[in-house]
Amino acid sequence: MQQTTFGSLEHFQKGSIEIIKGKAEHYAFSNIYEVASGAPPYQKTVVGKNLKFVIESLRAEGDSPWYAAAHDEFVVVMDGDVTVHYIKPDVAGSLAPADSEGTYTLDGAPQGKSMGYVKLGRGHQAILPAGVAYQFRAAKPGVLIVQTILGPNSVEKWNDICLQ
Amino acid sequence: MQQTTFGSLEHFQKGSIEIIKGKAEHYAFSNIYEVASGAPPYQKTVVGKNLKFVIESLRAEGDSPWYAAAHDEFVVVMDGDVTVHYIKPDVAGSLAPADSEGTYTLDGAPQGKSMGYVKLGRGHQAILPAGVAYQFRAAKPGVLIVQTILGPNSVEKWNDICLQ
Amino acid sequence: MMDMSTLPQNVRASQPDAITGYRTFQLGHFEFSRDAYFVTVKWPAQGTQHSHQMHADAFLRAMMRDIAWGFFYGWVNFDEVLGTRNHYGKVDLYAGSFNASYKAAGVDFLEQFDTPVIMATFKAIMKDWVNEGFDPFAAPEETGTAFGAKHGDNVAAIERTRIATKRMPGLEGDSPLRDDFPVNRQFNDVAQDEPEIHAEPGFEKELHAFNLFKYLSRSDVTWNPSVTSVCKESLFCPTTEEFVLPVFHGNDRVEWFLQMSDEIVWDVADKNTGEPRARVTMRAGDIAAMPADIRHKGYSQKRSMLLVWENATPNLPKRYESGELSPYPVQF
Amino acid sequence: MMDMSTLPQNVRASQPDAITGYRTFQLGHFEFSRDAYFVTVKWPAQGTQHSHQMHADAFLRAMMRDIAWGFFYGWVNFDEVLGTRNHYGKVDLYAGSFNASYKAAGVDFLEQFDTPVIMATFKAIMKDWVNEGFDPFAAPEETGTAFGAKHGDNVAAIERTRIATKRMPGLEGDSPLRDDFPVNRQFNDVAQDEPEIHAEPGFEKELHAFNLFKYLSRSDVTWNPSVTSVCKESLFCPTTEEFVLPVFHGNDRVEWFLQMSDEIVWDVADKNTGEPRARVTMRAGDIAAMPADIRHKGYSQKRSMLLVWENATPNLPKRYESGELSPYPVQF
Ligand SMILES: [Fe+3]
Ligand SMILES: [Fe+3]
Repeated sequence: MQQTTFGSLEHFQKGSIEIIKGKAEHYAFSNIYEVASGAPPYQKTVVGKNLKFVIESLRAEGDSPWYAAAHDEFVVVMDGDVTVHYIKPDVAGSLAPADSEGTYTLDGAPQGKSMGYVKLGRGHQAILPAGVAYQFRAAKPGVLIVQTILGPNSVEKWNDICLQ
Repeated sequence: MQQTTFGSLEHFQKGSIEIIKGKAEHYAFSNIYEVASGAPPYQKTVVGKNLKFVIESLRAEGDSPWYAAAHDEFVVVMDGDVTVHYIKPDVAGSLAPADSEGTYTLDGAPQGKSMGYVKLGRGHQAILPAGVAYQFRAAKPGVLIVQTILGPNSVEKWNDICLQ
Repeated sequence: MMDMSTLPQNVRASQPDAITGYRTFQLGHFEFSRDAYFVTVKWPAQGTQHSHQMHADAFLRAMMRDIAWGFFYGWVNFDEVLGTRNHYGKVDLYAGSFNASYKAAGVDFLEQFDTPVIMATFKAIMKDWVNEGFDPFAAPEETGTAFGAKHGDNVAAIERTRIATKRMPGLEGDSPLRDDFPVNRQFNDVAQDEPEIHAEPGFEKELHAFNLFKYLSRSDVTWNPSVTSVCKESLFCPTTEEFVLPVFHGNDRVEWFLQMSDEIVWDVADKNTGEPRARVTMRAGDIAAMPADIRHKGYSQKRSMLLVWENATPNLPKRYESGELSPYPVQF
Repeated sequence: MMDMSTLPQNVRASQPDAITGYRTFQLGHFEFSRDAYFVTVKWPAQGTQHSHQMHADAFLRAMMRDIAWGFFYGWVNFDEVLGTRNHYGKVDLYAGSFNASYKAAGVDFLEQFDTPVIMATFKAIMKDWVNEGFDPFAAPEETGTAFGAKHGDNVAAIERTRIATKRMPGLEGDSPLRDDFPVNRQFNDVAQDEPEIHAEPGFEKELHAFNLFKYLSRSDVTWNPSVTSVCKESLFCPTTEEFVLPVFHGNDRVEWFLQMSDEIVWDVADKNTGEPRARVTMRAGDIAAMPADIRHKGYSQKRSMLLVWENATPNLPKRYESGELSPYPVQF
């Protein structure tokens, strides 16, 4: 059997585009590991954008800020081990403006009740439920992708990351 | 197993051409059974022509004239039973002009030695050797194809036989 | 053998052929027939009948996806000639309509059907034409042949349905995980551990995590995305891919791919003409957009994990077609 | 596993890949590699590298014909991109050169090789890439799979040679009949009687006849013509056909087909651009020309007998190319 090949911060092999007609930029082709390897911890770098919806690549390293969104978000650990801690705020809907979209950064841990935590390894996916505060913690560098909506903390730097 | 389908004078199903670009005539598409069914006995109707080379379709019925050519020809029985009789002329090269091409019709059986005969059924092929006289005999109607060169007895009537 | 009386009302089919055992189907002005090796499609154009032939295995794999995906987003090209276009409630069936040469020669043909009608016909075709031992969802190494005269059927294989997920598999009331499925032979080395969930009392139903790679390693189909997370109209639809995508998908919106493991090469062509545009090689961690004006077909020499990311926002086809939205998702 | 030391001098190949077991071959600026399912061909164009992918079975079937036919007459298109053109002593290998889209985009590439060099490389590729159990000459029902990592080889199958006939098989000193071969499973109903030859004493070696249909029923290969009668440069090259012609043959002269049994459908396309021209359905007794300006690919759902008729007159390619000869054999 051929081995299954996953990427990692340490080891990834970016693919390529052979253009017959058109431009490489049309494909907005980047690599989440490469992006994470060149980013500061927990920079929410947009690597996929479909109108307002985004996929962000995050370098997990140490503790992230506390985040929250008014809608469900999802995280998949693509490299390393990451723990996600959750706090239910005392006042429901107090963390991100009602009907807002995207991830909000909180000023430290919010007032509320600890909901517990999940320990994620490579390939593990967790829900980041609407209205709940969450924090990523990683003892060693890793890579996350987050499914969310373009928000105040999303960073777009397509020119730096895409094949051209 | 699906049955193998051969054609016959009695039963043939001509195919077709779907033109996307160009003309049906470019394919000079006919059917050897259809041609033989509409032809007098032993008319050497040209159904394939590649520069000077031809394939002729013949309706075998009764005795043919005696033929000869200065080069090898070949016959394949495509329907029916056909006997081919051969005569080696006393004077070698006397039947068809030296270096001539195509089938010559002889004025009856030539002076010479009987070489014998072959009895052919459907799918059987016989050589019609250079310089030798031969005659087809068929008790019932059948179909032959002859591989030869365009000659004095070849009949071309593409307009009548081809899909258009 | 399927009894005529079991054919749905809207489906027009012949009696089984005496030699091959297969029925011939009529759908509008189209005719579909198959024999030992091939499927032949016929349609009228320029006052006469035109036809096109596909290998039976390729045709059945393509039609299976079209059914399973509910005609999906936009264009499902079975090959360079035949395909469907989804209008969500109605579906176009076409021959040559998105092929520059057929178009130029005027031998193309397109007919629109109500979705239930074309769906019923496609399902009846699959039921009649898929033989025992052939699984159109499986990789070539995992299935018997599609060829030969009619022998038996494989209803279980073709009636698998795509799993609908509301938020995330494994949440209460949501779609199930795949723990009962075996690990695929090509993912034997994929870790089967599960995340640790340490929920405080009362939050057991709110915290949730699962091993997505394990889940994918247990997929029993290829090239058949199913939803694993829903962020409003943003849908993660990962899938496991081996051999070749049986269709050339032309999307009516932008679609994204994130290659989660191994490698897929994509042939990209113009959506309307079929002319080649690019070849995109994606390896683990690569993410790229498939613009809204192309069609794409993937090749995965080893079974791989692909995250297909779709946008289910209503009315996107019109917004792209009108030019309101650029076919390219990002300008830089 | 083939030892490097056994590679012919002119053949450039890598060591076997650690994962798949297959070698990668270089021929001029072309690179050929294969994996479990696909063959990938790479070439330079516009200052960068372009590539194209084929299913391994289709590629091996096509290359097998190209070798067995000695590059045949004119163009042997493996598919719509890759192919060879015979210059009789030299051979062009090309990618996209006879594909309107590749040409227009300028990503086509053509390189000429001495025939022995390209032949040696093609044979070395087949020797390395054809696995045990796969016969590229056989119909799908008669062979195992071409797919998977390297396992064994099938040298016996790929080293069959085309039989050369001077006048007619079975004549003294000429090619043998096939009485030792078994009747193919699809021709079990073909009569096996032989003509009666009643030669007068002394003429035993001059009179000759045989059962051509019996001879064809015992062919162990598909889509591989061999000569059964020679009238000067007029060659009858009958063959038995099942499934699909693995190449899209573009002739450098007019070629004729006489369908001897059953049915073949031909897709006909422009020789230079690949654009579709016609579909020709030929049934038993039908005879038709393939003009000198097209390429053709046949489909035979049941094994059938096809008489391919070739014209070996020297210098025909130049005479057709110059316009001296019409691409259409008959004007009417
Ligand atoms: Fe797609
Ligand atoms: Fe040919």
